[in-house]
Amino acid sequence: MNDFLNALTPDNLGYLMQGLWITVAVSVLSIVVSFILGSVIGIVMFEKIPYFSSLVGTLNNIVRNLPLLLIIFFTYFALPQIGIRLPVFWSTVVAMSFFEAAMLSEIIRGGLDSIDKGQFEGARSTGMSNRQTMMYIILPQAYKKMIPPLISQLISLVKDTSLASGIVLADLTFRGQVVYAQNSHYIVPILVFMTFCYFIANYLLSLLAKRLDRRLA
Amino acid sequence: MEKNKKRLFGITASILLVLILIVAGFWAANRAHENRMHQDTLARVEKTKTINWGVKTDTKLFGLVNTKTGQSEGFDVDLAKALTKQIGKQLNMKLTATFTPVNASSKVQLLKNTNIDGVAAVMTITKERAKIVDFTDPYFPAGNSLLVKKDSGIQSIKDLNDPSKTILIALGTTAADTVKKEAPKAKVLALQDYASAMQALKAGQGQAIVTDNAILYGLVTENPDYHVVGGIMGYAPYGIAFDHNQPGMVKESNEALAALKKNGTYNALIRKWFGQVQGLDVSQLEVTQ
Amino acid sequence: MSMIEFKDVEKYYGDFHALKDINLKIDAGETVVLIGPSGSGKSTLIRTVNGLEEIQEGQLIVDGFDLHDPKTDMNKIRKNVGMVFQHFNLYNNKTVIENIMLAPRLVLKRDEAENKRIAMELLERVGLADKANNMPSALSGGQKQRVAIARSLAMKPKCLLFDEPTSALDPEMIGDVLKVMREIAEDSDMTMLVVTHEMGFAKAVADRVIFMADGQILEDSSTEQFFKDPSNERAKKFLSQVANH
Amino acid sequence: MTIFNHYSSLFYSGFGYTLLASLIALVASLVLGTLFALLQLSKKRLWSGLGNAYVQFFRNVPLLIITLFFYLAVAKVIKMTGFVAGTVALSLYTSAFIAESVRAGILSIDKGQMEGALANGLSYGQAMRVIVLPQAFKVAIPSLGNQFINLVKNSSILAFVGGLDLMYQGNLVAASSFDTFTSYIIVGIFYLVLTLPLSYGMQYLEERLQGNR
Repeated sequence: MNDFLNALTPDNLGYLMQGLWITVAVSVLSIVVSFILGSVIGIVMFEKIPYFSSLVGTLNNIVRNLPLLLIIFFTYFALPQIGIRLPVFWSTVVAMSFFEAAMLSEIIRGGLDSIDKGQFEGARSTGMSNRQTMMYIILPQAYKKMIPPLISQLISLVKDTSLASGIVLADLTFRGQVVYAQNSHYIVPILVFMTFCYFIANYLLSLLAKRLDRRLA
Repeated sequence: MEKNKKRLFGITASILLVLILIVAGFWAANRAHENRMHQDTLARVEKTKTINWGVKTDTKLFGLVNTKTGQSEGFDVDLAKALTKQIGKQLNMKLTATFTPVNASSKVQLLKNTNIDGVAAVMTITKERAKIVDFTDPYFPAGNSLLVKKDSGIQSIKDLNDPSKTILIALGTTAADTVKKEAPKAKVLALQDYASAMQALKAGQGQAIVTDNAILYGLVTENPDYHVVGGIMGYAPYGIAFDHNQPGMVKESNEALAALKKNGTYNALIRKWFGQVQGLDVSQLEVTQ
Repeated sequence: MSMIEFKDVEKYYGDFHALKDINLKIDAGETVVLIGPSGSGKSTLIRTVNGLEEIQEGQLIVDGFDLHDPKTDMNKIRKNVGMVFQHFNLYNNKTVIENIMLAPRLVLKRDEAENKRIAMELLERVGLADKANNMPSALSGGQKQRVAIARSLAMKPKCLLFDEPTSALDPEMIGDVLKVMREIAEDSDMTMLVVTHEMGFAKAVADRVIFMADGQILEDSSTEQFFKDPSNERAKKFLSQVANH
Repeated sequence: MTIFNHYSSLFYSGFGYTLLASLIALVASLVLGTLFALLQLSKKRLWSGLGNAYVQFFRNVPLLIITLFFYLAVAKVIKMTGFVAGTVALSLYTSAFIAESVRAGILSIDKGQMEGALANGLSYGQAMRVIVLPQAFKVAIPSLGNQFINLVKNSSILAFVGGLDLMYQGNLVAASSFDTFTSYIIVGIFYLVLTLPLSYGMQYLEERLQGNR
């Protein structure tokens, strides 16, 4: 108990909370970028354009099947070798957006696939173009269905941000490691505290997902 | 009709994408080649009027983050600040020191990638490393020692030269070479950082940590059941590192370091950071004129 | 000796009062038909008998065991009380003969050769010996229900419960199933409790008819009495409606 | 390619450890996941609460934190290497996701299957084991497959605790060769050797199962 009090001084606590803020910022930025990118890829895969869709699908599959940790390290350590030099924060956002876009595109394609084909036929029969059908009929329905899986993807993002501590992103996990470098007695208190922070953040998100799920069902 | 159009679009887009990928590949390979070519650190420093130093965040006495300020503090950090000021004086301009946190495995990568200008992060000068980076003159007289449990009976690294023994080191340090030379039969386990290595030692995953004496003294301050043995294996002092082939930067830094040693700043910093460490004779570290 | 006895039984689903003050006694060997409008609690009542639904108050004694007593081992009772469902509930992952042989093998530890012999006998009895190695998904509804009956019989139960066994079937399938049920009622001394809308079957086979509505038993009389002149008004109305169809 | 030739033994040994950790965690998380799925579905409040708490906990906490916890805290009490700590953490973490898949599978099986088996005289355990679970696993195959792919990818967490896996060796090679670009691409190819066949196999299975329906 004493270790807890010693480890969680106001200074340490403030330092850790700033880390949580960075974790949240990276997560939110990444989900926005990956959502846009993932939508484009998802629609391309859904449209079944000859050759192009399967090519994009294959590239997408390659990214999806790599560990995120590898992509993070690659972006930060390897890309500068070809002159793409990003600060650690943006490097993390880029790596996570890239990876999550590949994950999200599958969700988006699945959401589009789940829309009844009758919706297309109905819209096309009233004279709407393919693009209009997509924009006004299909996508709104599909996005509504996708909100819960999107939130669970956001939860993954919040958790996965911790991997960027490996490239010294000053997120919650990294800052926790810094604090217990002061004294090894702080290891357990700090790990417990970090667990608590992540759990609360993600649990709230998962409750939100459940609620939206119920409301949309 | 529409089907044919879609098909045509698909083929065109696919060819385009493949072309883009190929071009990007060649461009990347080309850029990688170009990027290996020389970039003058001193010129960059003069242009930006800052020196961006890579420092540790988790190493007591050398670079440990103060959670109040969020900045690393320690001998390395203070010395880097003093050097920046001194180099500025030499160049007749006001230089600012900025700091980027690095860990053992990222410091050289970041230097090579020019994310940072110099590394002041408990980095030992070795021949191997000197092929890849440029070192200044030594700024701290370090060498590898052993950290073992007080009741373990281990006195020197020779006691560990046995396949049943495991020696713990931190990733990207020189300890690997020392162990290879002094105890080739022992198993080696490399950990991400010193805190993990200490934990591994406590958990009995290995019998000893081999790393720089200065760091081991930092570990001893909070772990009184452990002590440092085995003397100093090889004089392996720390140096400030710059990217390869930077004679200008190295020359300025060496001049600055000599000046700091001469005007007493260096000794003041030594006393500030190592005066309190038990079992360490500070006068050994101080420079005498 | 009574096989099934309800004493002041009450059952709730949350706030909904599903069974109200049920008192009912069924003797061993009796065939009892339970009728009533949908939502009257017939299915709930029959499902309480082998513990698929718990009761909240009162006593329910089946084969000498008190089901409301938490110490009672439900598995022991279910060994002796079989059930046939509206939707058959055949094991989708097992062949027809495996459906029949599984419980005797696992629960009764019946000898494998004996088990197979009995299973084939039962399949012949329900007229499906040629389907022994099919998967349930390859059978028609009526065939599935006959397999389900054979599956229940394989355990040699003392008592067999039927929960609307023909209401999910196409009309032309119903006859085969009812025929099998009638044969069981006639040539064994098994206790049968049947929830059904088949008045013809009730008239021909039942010893007693019980009429339920709104979770209550409103009439409990001999078959002859019930169909000639039920004492309860709602039962009368129900009978006339069913007869009109 | 010279990098690969020069360090090939490191890559191969890393690949071996990644494979080993994945296989151990696969078996352990499948067993644990099924167990906790059953707990979640228990009628007893205490058991289902326990099951839910376990699943919610591990789903909402980063794998890295769990790994560090085992490596830095639990290892103080029970001695274990980074490889063991990482594999244990990986198993527990994955088991929460598998529990969700299995639970969804069980719930998708018609209630009548359980009732039929109970009325037929089988005990709850027998009915679950012989009738419900085999059907539930079949339904859960696509989502289980995804969890296994995630498991292989997540095994890279071992690199943080000296777990000797592919990622760990990749970092070592990148740090000593300074051709980070090539080193990480080689590591990526090794991971794809494991995950891509799994991924395409799952797609194939999923399409076939959908075709059957």
